[in-house]
Amino acid sequence: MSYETFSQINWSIMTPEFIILGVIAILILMDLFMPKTLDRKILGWIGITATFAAMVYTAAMAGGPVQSILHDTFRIDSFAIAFKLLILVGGALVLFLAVSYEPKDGVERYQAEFYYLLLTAMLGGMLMTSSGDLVTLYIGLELLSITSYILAGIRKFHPQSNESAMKYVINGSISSAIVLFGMSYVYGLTGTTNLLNIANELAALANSNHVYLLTIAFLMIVIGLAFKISAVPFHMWAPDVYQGAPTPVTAFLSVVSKIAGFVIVIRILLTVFGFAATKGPGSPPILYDMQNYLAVIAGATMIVGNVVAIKQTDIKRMFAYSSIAHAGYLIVAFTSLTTNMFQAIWFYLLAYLLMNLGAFAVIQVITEKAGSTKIAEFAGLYRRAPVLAVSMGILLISLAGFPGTAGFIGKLNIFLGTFYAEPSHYVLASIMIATTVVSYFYYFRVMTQMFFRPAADESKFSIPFGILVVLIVAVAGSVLFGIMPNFAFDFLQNNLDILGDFFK
Amino acid sequence: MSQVPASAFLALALILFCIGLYGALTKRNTVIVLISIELMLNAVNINLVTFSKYGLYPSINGQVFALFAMAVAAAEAAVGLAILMALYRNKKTVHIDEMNEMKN
Amino acid sequence: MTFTGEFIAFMALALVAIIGGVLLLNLNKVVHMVVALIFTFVSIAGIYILLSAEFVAAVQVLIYSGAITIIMLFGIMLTKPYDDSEAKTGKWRKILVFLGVVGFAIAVYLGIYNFDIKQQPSTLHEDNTMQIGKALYTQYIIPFEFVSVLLLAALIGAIILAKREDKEADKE
Amino acid sequence: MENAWLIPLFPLLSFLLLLLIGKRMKEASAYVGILMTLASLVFSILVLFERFQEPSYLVKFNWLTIGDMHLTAGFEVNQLNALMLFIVSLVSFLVHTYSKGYMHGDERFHIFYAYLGLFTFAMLGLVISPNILQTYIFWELVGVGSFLLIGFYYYKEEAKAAAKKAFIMTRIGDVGLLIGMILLFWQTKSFEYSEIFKAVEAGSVSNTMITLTAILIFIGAIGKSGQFPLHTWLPDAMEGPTPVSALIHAATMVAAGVYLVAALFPVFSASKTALLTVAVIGGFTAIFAASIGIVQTDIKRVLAYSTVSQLGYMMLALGSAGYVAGVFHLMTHAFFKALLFLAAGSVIHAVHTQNIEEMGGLWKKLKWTAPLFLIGTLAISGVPGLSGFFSKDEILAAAWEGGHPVLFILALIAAFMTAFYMFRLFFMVFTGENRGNQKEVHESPSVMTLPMLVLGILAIVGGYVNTPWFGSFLGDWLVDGNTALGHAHIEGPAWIMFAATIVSLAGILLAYLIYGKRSIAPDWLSGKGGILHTILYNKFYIDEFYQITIVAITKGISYFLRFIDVFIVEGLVKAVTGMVQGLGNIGSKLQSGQVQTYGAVAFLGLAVLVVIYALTGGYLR
Amino acid sequence: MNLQSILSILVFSPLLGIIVLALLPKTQEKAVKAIGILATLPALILSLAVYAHFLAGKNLSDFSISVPWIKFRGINAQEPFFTVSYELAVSGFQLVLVVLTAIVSTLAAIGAAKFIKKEWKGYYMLFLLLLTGMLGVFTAENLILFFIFFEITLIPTFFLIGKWGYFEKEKAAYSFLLYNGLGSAVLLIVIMILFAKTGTSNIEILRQMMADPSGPLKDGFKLGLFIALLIAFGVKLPIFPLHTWMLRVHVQAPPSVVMIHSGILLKIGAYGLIRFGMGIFPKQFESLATLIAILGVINLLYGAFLAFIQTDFKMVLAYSSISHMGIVLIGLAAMNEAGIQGAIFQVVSHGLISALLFFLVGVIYERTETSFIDKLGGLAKGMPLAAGFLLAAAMASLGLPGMSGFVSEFMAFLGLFKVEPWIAAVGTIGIIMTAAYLLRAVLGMTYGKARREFDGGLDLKGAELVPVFVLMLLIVLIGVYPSVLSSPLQATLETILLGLGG
Repeated sequence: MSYETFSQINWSIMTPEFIILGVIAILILMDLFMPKTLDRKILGWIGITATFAAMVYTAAMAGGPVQSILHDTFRIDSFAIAFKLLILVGGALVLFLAVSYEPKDGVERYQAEFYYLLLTAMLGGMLMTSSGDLVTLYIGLELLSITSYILAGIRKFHPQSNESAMKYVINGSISSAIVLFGMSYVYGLTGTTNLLNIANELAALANSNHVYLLTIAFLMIVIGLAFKISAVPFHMWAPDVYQGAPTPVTAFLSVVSKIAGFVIVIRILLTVFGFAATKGPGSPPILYDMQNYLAVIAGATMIVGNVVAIKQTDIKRMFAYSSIAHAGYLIVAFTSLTTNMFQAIWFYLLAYLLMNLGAFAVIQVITEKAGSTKIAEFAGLYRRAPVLAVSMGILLISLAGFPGTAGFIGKLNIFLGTFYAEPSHYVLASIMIATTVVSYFYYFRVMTQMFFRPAADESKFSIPFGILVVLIVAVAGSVLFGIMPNFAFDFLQNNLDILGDFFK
Repeated sequence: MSQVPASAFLALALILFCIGLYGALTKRNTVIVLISIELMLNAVNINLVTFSKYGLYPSINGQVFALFAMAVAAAEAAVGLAILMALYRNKKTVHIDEMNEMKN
Repeated sequence: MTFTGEFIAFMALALVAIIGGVLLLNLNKVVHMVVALIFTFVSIAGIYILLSAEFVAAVQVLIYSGAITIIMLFGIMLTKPYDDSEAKTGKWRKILVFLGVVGFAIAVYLGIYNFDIKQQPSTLHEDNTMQIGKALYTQYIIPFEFVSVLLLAALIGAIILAKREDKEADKE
Repeated sequence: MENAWLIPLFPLLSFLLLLLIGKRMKEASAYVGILMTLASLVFSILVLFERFQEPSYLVKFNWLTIGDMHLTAGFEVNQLNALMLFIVSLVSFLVHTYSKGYMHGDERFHIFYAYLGLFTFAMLGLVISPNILQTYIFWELVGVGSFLLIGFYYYKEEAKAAAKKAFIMTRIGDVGLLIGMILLFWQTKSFEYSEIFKAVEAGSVSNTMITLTAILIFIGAIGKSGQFPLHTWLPDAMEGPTPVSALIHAATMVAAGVYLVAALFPVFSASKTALLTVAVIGGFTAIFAASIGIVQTDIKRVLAYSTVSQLGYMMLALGSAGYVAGVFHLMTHAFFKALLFLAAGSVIHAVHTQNIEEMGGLWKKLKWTAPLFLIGTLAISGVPGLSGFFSKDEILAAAWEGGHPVLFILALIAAFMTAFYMFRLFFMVFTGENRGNQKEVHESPSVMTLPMLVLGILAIVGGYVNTPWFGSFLGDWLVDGNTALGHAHIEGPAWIMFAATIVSLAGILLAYLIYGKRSIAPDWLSGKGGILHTILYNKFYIDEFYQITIVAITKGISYFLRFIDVFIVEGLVKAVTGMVQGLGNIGSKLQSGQVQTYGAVAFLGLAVLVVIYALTGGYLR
Repeated sequence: MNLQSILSILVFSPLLGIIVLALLPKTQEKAVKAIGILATLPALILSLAVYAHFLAGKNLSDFSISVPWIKFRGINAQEPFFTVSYELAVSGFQLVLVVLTAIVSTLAAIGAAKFIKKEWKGYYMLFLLLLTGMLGVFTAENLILFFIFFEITLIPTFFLIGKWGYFEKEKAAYSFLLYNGLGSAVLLIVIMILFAKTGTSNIEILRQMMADPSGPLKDGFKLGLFIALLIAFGVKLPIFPLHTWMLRVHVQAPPSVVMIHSGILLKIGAYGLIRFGMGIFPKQFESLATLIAILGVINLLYGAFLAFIQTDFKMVLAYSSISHMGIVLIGLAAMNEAGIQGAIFQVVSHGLISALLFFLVGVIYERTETSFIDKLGGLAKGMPLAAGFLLAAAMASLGLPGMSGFVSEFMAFLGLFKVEPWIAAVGTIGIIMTAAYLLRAVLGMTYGKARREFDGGLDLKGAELVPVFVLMLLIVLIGVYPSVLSSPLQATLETILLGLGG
């Protein structure tokens, strides 16, 4: 590639990624040259600033045309912008948590690494949002995953952290092998890694043998990616990993990593299998054919997540199951395959991001102070720290999907799609609502602890600045989007024509 | 040109993938588990390379993809081993079934 | 079907690869397993050559022989030689996994056993490395760059996780 | 008559006034009550006299609109109403006055008067209601008044039980009335008496429906008037203060049942079956209650059973198409029974016991009470010349003419029994030796004796408004040419009068022989502890029977339902939650901490899906 | 003032109180209580003003407001958006319930100052939130808005029960939450199906759409939706066998909360059944009328028989509520003016009566620390006023004429006797049983020998008399002059009957 061709490439659309990449490089260098005794927190703040810069730049791109470079290995469409924004917001909030994280068990020595590995993982997620190529997607996925493995195990003197990282890496590698195996068949039937080309090739698929193979590949990809979004059957790692990982990392895994997981799921399934014909051109695509399989996965995910969460005594494990359950709700939205699916998923992820990160902020404060992650540590929180307790209460209400909060609007949106779709997924919706009721059980158990039970220890809390920021954003956002969801909807509708851009 | 059908290569890949999977899910030594996963990834690579030559639309992309996969696999293995070492320092075991501090 | 040289080579390589894999599953000593696996990896490299992917084959040999050596070292270093008695628990899991593997394999095999595509003459073997290089530096430049980021991150991660340090000493 | 609506309002005012400020007024409360009822009485008398000249008067206004149906409320003055207004306000006034003495010193004196006011309001409201719905409303309200007054001595367990019993048993009847009323409404599209009568007359209601509704309404009357089988509450109601018994459980409320049947007489008379039912129930109750009255030893209970019996008599009359006879006896009975109760109250006031076996020889000590009591006794026994004689005669004639010889015989026997037990009571209380240990027995103050005197006079002369000899003034006026109400006067064979006289005199004689002269031993037929005596003394074990049937069944159902509630309904819930928890347990167990299990589950999930696809949807198809 | 904004102010005025309370320090107990009570007044005054407006003969639709609110992404070009509007309005029926809510809430707030012994600040904040929810429920013109308010009532109630209740408060709170959660879950499904299939959630438009036989939904499907609706509101009402949660709440919750709960919250079930069940699915309601009548009778008798053997007066009242809600069902099942009007009357009447009863129980419990019948007894001596009002309230509850209970009971039975005389006849057993269990319980508490020493000053006094008098007055007012209630209802009834007949 000559310099001309190189310079003709519109690299500017990668600016957000470059910002993050550059900051990672800067942080690595700063870490090397800073005296050992100096506090590394400043690095975290730099990271946050960079994330905000990337966020602003990404937002500024909203409303623009679809742009892609290098055979679609990197593309900016509305989908990419919308979900990249989510990842950036999530990443920024996680960084806020991270700078307030009092390092222990080995993290104290690797604080700088902690920050820039988080940024790297986020970078992987960003890359995933704007790639139109299997290879890029895969690399983004692995960039995210591998850094996450490291982050999960970064409390290297803490056996639970080691164990969690080990479990994560083993399950993650198996999943990525399965995904790749599926991708290899997709490649085999199309000879290209470009998603849109794949879609074009597959639209004319008529050979039933090939359809069969492709469908098997579909299942492999779905199950493999289920790992990332912690959906049944690839969900079991989540509780253990969430429990053992440092709390900001758990928050990252449950939010940013999951958003990225949905990004790749939507990207691959919709482009590749949303066009792959089952009986020649014009016949219903494989994705529609396999809707029931997705529905089964969604139903099982919701049931497992919510039902097993009831039994938990550890708050982080409980939130792991809760995040499994929420993944289930999101898959319901995906399964409906209506045009409002994007809006539904995006909004639900936004709501989930706010409420889950807010909850983890509280969890981080409590568990660090108590030195234990038992739910019982929340006892009497209302007495000890009313602000934390009330915030947590609002976030839990949002998680449980009560009106007035973003969680409710998100659920409404999902239901709307589910019922509008023909044929409507009544059973799936019923499972969703029934398991939501089951979820009251465990969300309100935390409430019970916070508000009804006496505290064992009456000492007060000091709330670090970062936590405070996350809490304010989370609570205000949850309530705002619960009452005025149009802020989000209008943004999406006026600036981002996801559906129109997606296949361009 | 060649008498070896594509399906033979694919079948080989499938068999190796299954062996790797079985190993990864049953072996007790974590090192072997990690190696088994490498075997799975190798099987994938065979697939990719096969399709690169014998696919519906042969192209070089398969080989490139395989190279990417290898690079990633190496990184994965490295990280896996590093984590295993950290774990070994704390727990003095590489037996995967003894990593059950967190459950239920 | 005539037995061409390529076919024989394929059969031999495949056999070695599979036997290596099966030995991996059935041997008890870690060292033996690893050695068995080396055979597999090397024969896979041979398969690549059969598939006109010389460069990939070369990389395979480089990476895996290097990597395997290290892994073998780790394996021997970290485990007591004969301490690989199988856990008593998980018998059911084994059976189930075996059944699952068999079912999965059959189902997938149904999809590939007559994947008979009219084999087109390919030009892959001509300047294989250059083709790869071209692809890497035109179409795949972005993933390529990000792989480097990935490797860097993995490197740093591996170092911080594996670095031996004394907890107590650090506190002073 | 335009202002007849004021009549009930005076007592209501008294009620409200006393509730609000009665506590401060102490015993001056009595004056409020007395004044208010006096006002009612005056108005009632005016209305009654006006009624002699003018036609019926009806006012109504919209009370409740249901769609296009308009339920009305209002008031009506016709013959029956006017008469009842007079009786009720009179007795009420007298009782108010009497109570000032009787209740003297009670700490809830004002409450008593308030309750009396409430009751009087309700009773007056009941009798001027122009439609059955309004009747029902006041019907229930009198029940409450009665309930409150029975339970006036709230700290007595017996009073509490009696009040509860009274309310619930009358409510059973009320439900009958309610159903009957509603059915009638849907048949005639109105609650108005006049509309109902029109519809019945026009034959727009089927015969079965008339019979059904009439009997249902009669059930209401049974409950209120203490007819068999809902009679048991009435004797128990004697736990209330005695003036209350006089007012409510003798003169007014219990007669409301009779009044109701009379008011709806055109409906009843349209159905032979309904009339027969009324007659049979009435006749049976008359003799049944009388037989129990023979052996009771509580002065008020004897009077109570007598009341039940006499009400049966009235029902018998109405059932035998003796509209006038029934209403006539209602009136005379109000006078003499109120008199008897008040006199009994005076006795109790004097001796502080109700057990007649602890009395005796009070004739000399109670100079006013005793003769008045005797007047009452004579009147109720049907001794010629007194009011009871005439009304009873009319009833017997009606029964005979109505073609119910059996009922006629029953009525005769009942008359005999009445005379017997009433004089048994009289002799045991007033003659012979004093068997109690009362030191000082004083005659009651004049505030108590004066009302008795008024009633005594009425008990004597009240009958002369309708006699075979001096003309049936009352009957003519009541019927006033309305054929639906039957004849103004029933001309029975002359021997009936003689028979009645003989029967009552025989009763008196027997009582005299046993209890006065003591020439026959009291236990000549069946001594204390004998079977007959025991059965009668225990009131035929009706209460006990109810206890082991209705009460037990109710409780049984309740406990059965509780079983369902606790084990089945709640059990199902527990099962569901248990299932969820169990699933949680299983899921939690599966989460064994073994990372390979996690992978295996994931892979098995994949394998299962793939195999399912292969077997069903895919290539093999 | 702009009439359109009045309803919004009415509904959200309690939130102002929450804000003020939030700023107030916890230690200012008196001020907290005062503001808690005062904050309920704007709603009360405004609701009465609206009522006055109605009495003046003006149109209630003056108050309707509709502003587009949420725009969900639509499905195709014809329907680019699924718009949910912020729509509030009152019809006569709703107005009656709003007034009832405002009154009972103010009185319950007064009661709370007495019954609640700790953390008034939190209590009143939650209480005011609950009030907003309830007012919203009755004024929402839009199913989704309705549902939002409906769920908003759940959370404060959960906390009010769970924090300020008696011994088994947490269990009761959970019971409440899960049952009602399940009920509202079913409700949400119905609402969202309607919304998704028709593109609107406006109640009026839906009513017209459903009446149109060529509408988007098939009859069988509508029947399914209606049954779901019946279950959803059946939990709230509650209908046997979905009632067990309510018993626990009635026994465990603090009296001021039970006043609201029994007085208003249960009525949401009836409101929903009438407004949506009957309003939107009249034909389906008709086809299930017999079943509903039977359910009503079962409720009536089941509650009555079980109330008969309870030892705790609160349990008696709890079962009595079940029993009385049976009458609502009976009235509705009649499907005629009398029945429906009776049902609505019963809704209001029971709201007042049970509020009064629970207030009195609260007072008695506060003084004696028990509500068990056999541990009380002879209360008439120590607390004559309380005992008297208790008796009066019981009389009202058992349907004594002259009080509101009678009018409703009478009309409900009047209605049902026209269509299902046999079922109605069985139901009348309930009237007798009601008298039996109420007298048993009330007389057991107030009459008889006093089981304990009563020191002076136990009786109702001071501010406690306000709720008692107001409630009693209303009960008697409706009983004596029912037109005060029935006249606002006529328009509503006509609409409903039009749906049933046409």
